[in-house]
Amino acid sequence: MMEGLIVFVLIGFAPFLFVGIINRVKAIWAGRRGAPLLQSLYDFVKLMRKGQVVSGTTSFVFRIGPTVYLGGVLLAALLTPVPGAGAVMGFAGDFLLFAYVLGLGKFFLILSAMDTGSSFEGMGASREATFSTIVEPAFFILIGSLVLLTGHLSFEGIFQTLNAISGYTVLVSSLSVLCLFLMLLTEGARVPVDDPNTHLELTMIHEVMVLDTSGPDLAFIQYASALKMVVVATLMAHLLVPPDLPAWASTGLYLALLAATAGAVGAVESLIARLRMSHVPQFIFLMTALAWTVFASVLFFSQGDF
Amino acid sequence: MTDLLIVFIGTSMLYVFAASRIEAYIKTLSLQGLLFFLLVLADIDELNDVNFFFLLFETLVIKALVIPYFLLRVIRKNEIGREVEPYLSQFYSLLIASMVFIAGFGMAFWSLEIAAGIKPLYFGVSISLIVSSLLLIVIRKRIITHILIYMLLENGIFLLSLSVANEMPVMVNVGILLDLFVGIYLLVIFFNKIHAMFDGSHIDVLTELRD
Amino acid sequence: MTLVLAGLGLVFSGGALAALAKGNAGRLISTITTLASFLLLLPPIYSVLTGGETRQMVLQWSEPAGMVRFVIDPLAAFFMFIIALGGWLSAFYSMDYMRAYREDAQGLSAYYFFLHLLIASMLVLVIVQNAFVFLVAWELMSLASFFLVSFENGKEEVRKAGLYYLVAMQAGAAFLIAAFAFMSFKAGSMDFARFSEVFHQDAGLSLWMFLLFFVGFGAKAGFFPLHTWLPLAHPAAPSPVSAILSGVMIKTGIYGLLRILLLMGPPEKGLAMMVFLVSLVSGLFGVMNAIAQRDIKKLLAYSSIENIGIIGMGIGLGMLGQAYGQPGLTVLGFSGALLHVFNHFTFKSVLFYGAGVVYARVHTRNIEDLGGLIRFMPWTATLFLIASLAISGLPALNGFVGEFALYYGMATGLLSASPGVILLSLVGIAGLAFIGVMAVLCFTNVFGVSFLGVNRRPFAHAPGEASGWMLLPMGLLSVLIVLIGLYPPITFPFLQQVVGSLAGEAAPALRTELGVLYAPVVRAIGLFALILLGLFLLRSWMLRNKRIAVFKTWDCGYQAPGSRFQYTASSFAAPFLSLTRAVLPVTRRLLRPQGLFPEDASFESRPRDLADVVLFSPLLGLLRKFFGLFTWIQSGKTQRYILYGLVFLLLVIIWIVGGG
Amino acid sequence: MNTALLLVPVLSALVLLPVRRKVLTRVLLIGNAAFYLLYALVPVLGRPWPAPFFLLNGYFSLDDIGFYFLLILSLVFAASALYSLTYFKEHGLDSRQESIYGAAMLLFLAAMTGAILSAHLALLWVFVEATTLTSAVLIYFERKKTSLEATWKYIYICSVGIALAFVGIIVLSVGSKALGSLFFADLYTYAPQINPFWLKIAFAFILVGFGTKIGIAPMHAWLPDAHSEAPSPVSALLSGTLLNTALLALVRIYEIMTRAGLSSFARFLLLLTGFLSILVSAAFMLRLVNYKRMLAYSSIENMGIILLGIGAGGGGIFAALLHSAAHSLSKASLFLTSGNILHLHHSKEIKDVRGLLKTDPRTGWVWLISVLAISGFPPFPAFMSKFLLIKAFFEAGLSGYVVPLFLLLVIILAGMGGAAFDMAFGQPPVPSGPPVKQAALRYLPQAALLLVLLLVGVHLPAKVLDLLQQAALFLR
Repeated sequence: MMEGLIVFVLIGFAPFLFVGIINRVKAIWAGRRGAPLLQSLYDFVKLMRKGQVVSGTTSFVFRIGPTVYLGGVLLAALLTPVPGAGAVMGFAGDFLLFAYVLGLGKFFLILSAMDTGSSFEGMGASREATFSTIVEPAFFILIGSLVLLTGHLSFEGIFQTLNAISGYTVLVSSLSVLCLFLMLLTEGARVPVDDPNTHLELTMIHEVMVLDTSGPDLAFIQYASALKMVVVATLMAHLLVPPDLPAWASTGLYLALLAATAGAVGAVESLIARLRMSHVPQFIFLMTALAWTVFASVLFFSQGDF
Repeated sequence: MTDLLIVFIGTSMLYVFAASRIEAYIKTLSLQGLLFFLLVLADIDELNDVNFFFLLFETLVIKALVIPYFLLRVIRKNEIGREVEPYLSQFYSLLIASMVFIAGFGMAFWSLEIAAGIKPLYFGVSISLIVSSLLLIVIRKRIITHILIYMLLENGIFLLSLSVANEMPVMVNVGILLDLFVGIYLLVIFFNKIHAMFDGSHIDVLTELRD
Repeated sequence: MTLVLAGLGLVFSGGALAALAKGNAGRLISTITTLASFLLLLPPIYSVLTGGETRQMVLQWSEPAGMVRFVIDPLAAFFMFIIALGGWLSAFYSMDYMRAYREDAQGLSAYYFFLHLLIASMLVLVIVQNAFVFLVAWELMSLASFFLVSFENGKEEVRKAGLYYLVAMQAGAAFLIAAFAFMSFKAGSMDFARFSEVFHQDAGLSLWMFLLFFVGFGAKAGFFPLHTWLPLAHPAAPSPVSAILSGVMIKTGIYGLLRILLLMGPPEKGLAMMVFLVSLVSGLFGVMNAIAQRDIKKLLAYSSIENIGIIGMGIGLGMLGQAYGQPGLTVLGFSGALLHVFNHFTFKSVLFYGAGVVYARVHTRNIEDLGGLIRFMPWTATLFLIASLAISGLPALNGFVGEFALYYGMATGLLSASPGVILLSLVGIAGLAFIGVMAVLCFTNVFGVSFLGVNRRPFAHAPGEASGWMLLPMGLLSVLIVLIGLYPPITFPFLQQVVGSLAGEAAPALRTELGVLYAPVVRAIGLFALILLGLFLLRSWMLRNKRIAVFKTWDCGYQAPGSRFQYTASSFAAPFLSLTRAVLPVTRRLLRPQGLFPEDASFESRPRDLADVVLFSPLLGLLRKFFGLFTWIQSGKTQRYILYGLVFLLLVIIWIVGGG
Repeated sequence: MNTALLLVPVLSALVLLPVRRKVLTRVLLIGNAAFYLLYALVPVLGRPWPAPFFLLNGYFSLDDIGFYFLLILSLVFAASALYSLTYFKEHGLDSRQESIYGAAMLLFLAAMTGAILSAHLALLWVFVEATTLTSAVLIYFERKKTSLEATWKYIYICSVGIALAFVGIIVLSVGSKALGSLFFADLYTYAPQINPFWLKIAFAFILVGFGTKIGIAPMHAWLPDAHSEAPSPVSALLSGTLLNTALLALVRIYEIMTRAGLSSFARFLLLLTGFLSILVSAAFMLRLVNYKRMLAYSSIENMGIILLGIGAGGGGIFAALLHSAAHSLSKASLFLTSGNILHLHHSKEIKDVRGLLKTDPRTGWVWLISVLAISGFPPFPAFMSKFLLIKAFFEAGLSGYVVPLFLLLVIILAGMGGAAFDMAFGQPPVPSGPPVKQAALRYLPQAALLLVLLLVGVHLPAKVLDLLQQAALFLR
């Protein structure tokens, strides 16, 4: 019961806070005071209250797209275990469903972008689709190697046993964390992959896909993207939280890590410039490379005798 | 005596190589026929009478008289004079022919050694006849010449069969002769038509059909 | 068994009748007979699949066939179901689709005759247990499908495609004939039962035989690099035929492999790995090429290669399980493969039917010329969307169900002891994930470009919605897609026997195992449905009595946007293709704009098939060169002709004298 | 009765030549065909076929293999004779031409029958040569320049070849001097006593000689010309029966070799020539412009296949015999149909013929089905024979040959199929009106042949199977 409550609170607020922290860090870095932490929550509420302007060319796909997108992310969130609280649903092979519901959401996001018949949104959709073709395999390689390492087929099992195994796994965990961080930047459409507050459509990826979305739909999408980041960040945090802490401690540590991640994102955003579009694939490919490294080290570890 | 005849037959072949007038070939043909006749008369004894007389008839009448006369009429009708320049020049072909002829004698001696119950000289010469006529077929260009050479080939084979002296049943001989005769007849007919239809009776006019 | 015979007879005679009938009668007859035979076949199929005793019939036929056994075991029944259903649906779909060709009465007669012949021969070939009859059925199947592919034989390219198809099929069949001939020689009988004895006697034999069979059946199924006929044949054929080719016929290759496995027993480790890797490559290659295509049916053909690859991965996984003695792998692998066989049949048929509707209404297969069709044919679009989601393996639809089993199998493979399996499993997982996302890219592209946005070229006439004749098959299959997707366990009772027969001792646990495996998935999917429902309610509640203004698309301040401004399929795929250029040869023709006021500038790119570019075209070129060497033979010169014989004679004599 | 086989055609020809009446020609042609058909079919349809008989103190005999080829001969001849009637009408021949044609056909038939029946080696030779002479007249029948050229090449090359075969026979008699007889019966019984060296030489000569008639590479070069230039019904006979007859002659000699224990030597030569033939036809199949020549090359290929079967031995012989029937009937049907096509399009060029199915559906379908039949698709027997051939290869340990063989066969299918389908499918060159419908006799013979093939292919009747096995027993 308690766990469930925690999870729901998290899902409810963490995204807004996460984005808030990122923006605050950026602001401070830039010497500004910045918007209130929960600014994005206010935006969310405002957008939910608004009506809509829809393009005449669109069909029902455009209308259901954002909702399905959010739904996918929500289910993914429910599948993600929270340190100390666990997952609402966890089962052998849950990471498959996790990845695939995110994929489903992406599918509809892309379609609703194309539904407007705008060249910009088509461009964004194409980029989104292309980049995810690199992210997805890397994620599976990563989880696969963790499965190999821990011998468990569910997030929960993996994270329960992971840190318990030996100090050696610190290497694996840290590599994985780095890997997931790249995933976070890519999936969350942050610098250096994408710049959420650019003003030139031609350089956008995620933002340009939602040019025609407005009202609740836009709220859904923004919230979903934020939640997605939180979910990935949760996985990262889970790799670092030792399993044998008492629940409250691990949850607390987890929240701290979450904040830290947000801060890191903000820092990256303030320090690094956005990459040239043609260089983005290489950057994302780093993730694949890291994942393979993880696998190699794990394989070596599990087959230690040769 | 018989050996002399056979050598004559062989040399007549050389003459064909040397000569280039068609009529000369035909004369050679009938000469060979005559020689065969004498050969049969002089040498072949272990045949039964029917076959014997049949052979005499075949050599004298068909080979020496009828066919040569027939062919002579043809070339007279189509006024064909001489063989055109062959693929292989007279000189070299003669050279090769004589080699073949000598090789034939070699065959004869060899067959003497293996003693396969064949008449050595007949065998050797007939082989040389066959080979040299095949050679002629390949190098000569006139269609009529091909007919004549076909006859020479048949003569060679005839001599070969004599060398074995393994008697064929009469009806088989009749059949063979019939085939030969009809063959020549048809060849000539078609030759006439070719002569009428195509310009010139040169074998290379017949290269329409190819892939 | 009598039912089965009746069904077979009905299909065949139905074809003959339909061919003889005049006007619309033929189409009706075909629809009815195929449906009737499907219904006739259902009871035996059902009983066998759910554990009833296998039906058998023995027939004494003339030499060289000898004793012919017709056996309906679970494997046969499974494929029979697909064949019969697919056959009926295609016939039904043809009711309306083929009306467009009714001037060509003769062509239609041939069409129906061969359609039924195709169905009948496929049915025979899955139940027959006799090598010779199997080959006969196999060849008849190729022949019938050849005639169907070259239905529109007035067109040059269709004839070329048809010939290419026939020749490719014969080349494949050659391997089968060789293999079966050798087996029948070894076994001294044409009966499969004897074959399996021979297989079990020596393993080295079964290794080579399996390679032969793999090539033979692989050519039919369309494994890389033997797939080159698919992208030619499918676009050439009428859509119902493409559907049956892609949904059903290429599966006979899979059937053949499984049948051989069944006869051979546990395979060599190397073979298992080979099958797995070849399939993986096929999957990747197929979907990559699919992304590059503009012709919607060519695209679907390549995606068939991809799905055959996925199925093959399942088979390879099962074989790995057998080879390494890991029942878990075996069960999951074969279940995944079979599930995907059926699922691919469902959504690929829907997609081809949809493409058929588009072609029938807009008369083009080039998606660049389409767009905005969803407003003209909402039902077709929706069903097409469902199938696209399913084929991308996305959850809550049946595509995910099969792939989940595969993923899970490979994940368990990670836990195995041998490094080989571990490595393969991880490569497999990564590969399957890659295939999955590429499929997403591919099908968002094809659906988005052709059905969403606005039409890029003006349509000759406003395209209407598909008729009921066309919608019903699509709808029926879509229901299956959703049903299986939402509640996978309904398939298990039918899967149990088949997988059991393949997996051997691992069978009994199977059903419960799958049940345990999928129960939480079902729950999660249920939860997902609830979430979506909630969100939709929330959204509509929020939007209640709010103003929804309809305006033009955001044009970034540009005042005169035209429909040609939309992102094209090529540009959508471009960023991805630029990454995979190495394996996707493309011929580009660019006419640069010249001068201040360029007259005309154009750019066109045509994707080419790697296997064709690096393998088959060069081979054919070599062959032509080689045969070019023979042209001098037929020079027309009499003397030469004689010379050949003489030279040959001379050589032989020399050989003899030399003591040969 | 059996004597009649030879005498009837000869006599009717001799009657026909002086008495030049159209009616008589047709009556005699059909009559002979019917007589042969009856003679050959009655035993197959029930009564046991006549015991091997001898006539003219043993110069002629009819054994099982002979009977089998006689069966094929009578079937094809019947078809071709029937078709000839429409051929007469199509070309508006006068009574003289018709009677010449008829007489030549009948003599040709007699010559082939003689070759099949001969029990004596030299006699066999006589008849094989006779087939050349009689058929030459028919090949030239259309009196075109090209046909004249083809005829000349045919008659001259074959005569020279046959002459070589005779040399072979003499050499053989040298080897079997002690035996002093050229009756096959004696040759078989005393084969082991024949001097192997001479026997080999003899076989070489005879292979080249009769091989020229069979049309196997490298002695095949005349065949495409002759078969493509002859009138279609004659082409059917040449391809469907003459090749077989020469083949039977070779088979009879080959049997001597096997009995003399020289089979490995002979088999090598057969396999070699067989492969060469298939290779050559494959090489030209891809670049042909003339569909009758295409059919001719396919004949070369099929003869090659048959030789391979015989060379493989064992089950291969059965396969070879079956294939010879399959080839004869389907090839005859193809050549007859090519007559229809020629009549429709007045061109032998593949590129001029399109859309047969539209211009004349019956012709189109017959053409298509015959092509499928000869390309070895089930349910036609050629498929059976190919399968058995491959099996025989494995039995004989010739597995290495299987791959190249299949490669070549596929190439040939590509070439022939490509051409044939282009002709049958597609749009007619000239937009034609309603489909043409030619005289029934221009479809029926082919249909009948295909029907026979179909029956044999779907379910090999016990009687035919028995006959085939008996015939195959001839070569152990």
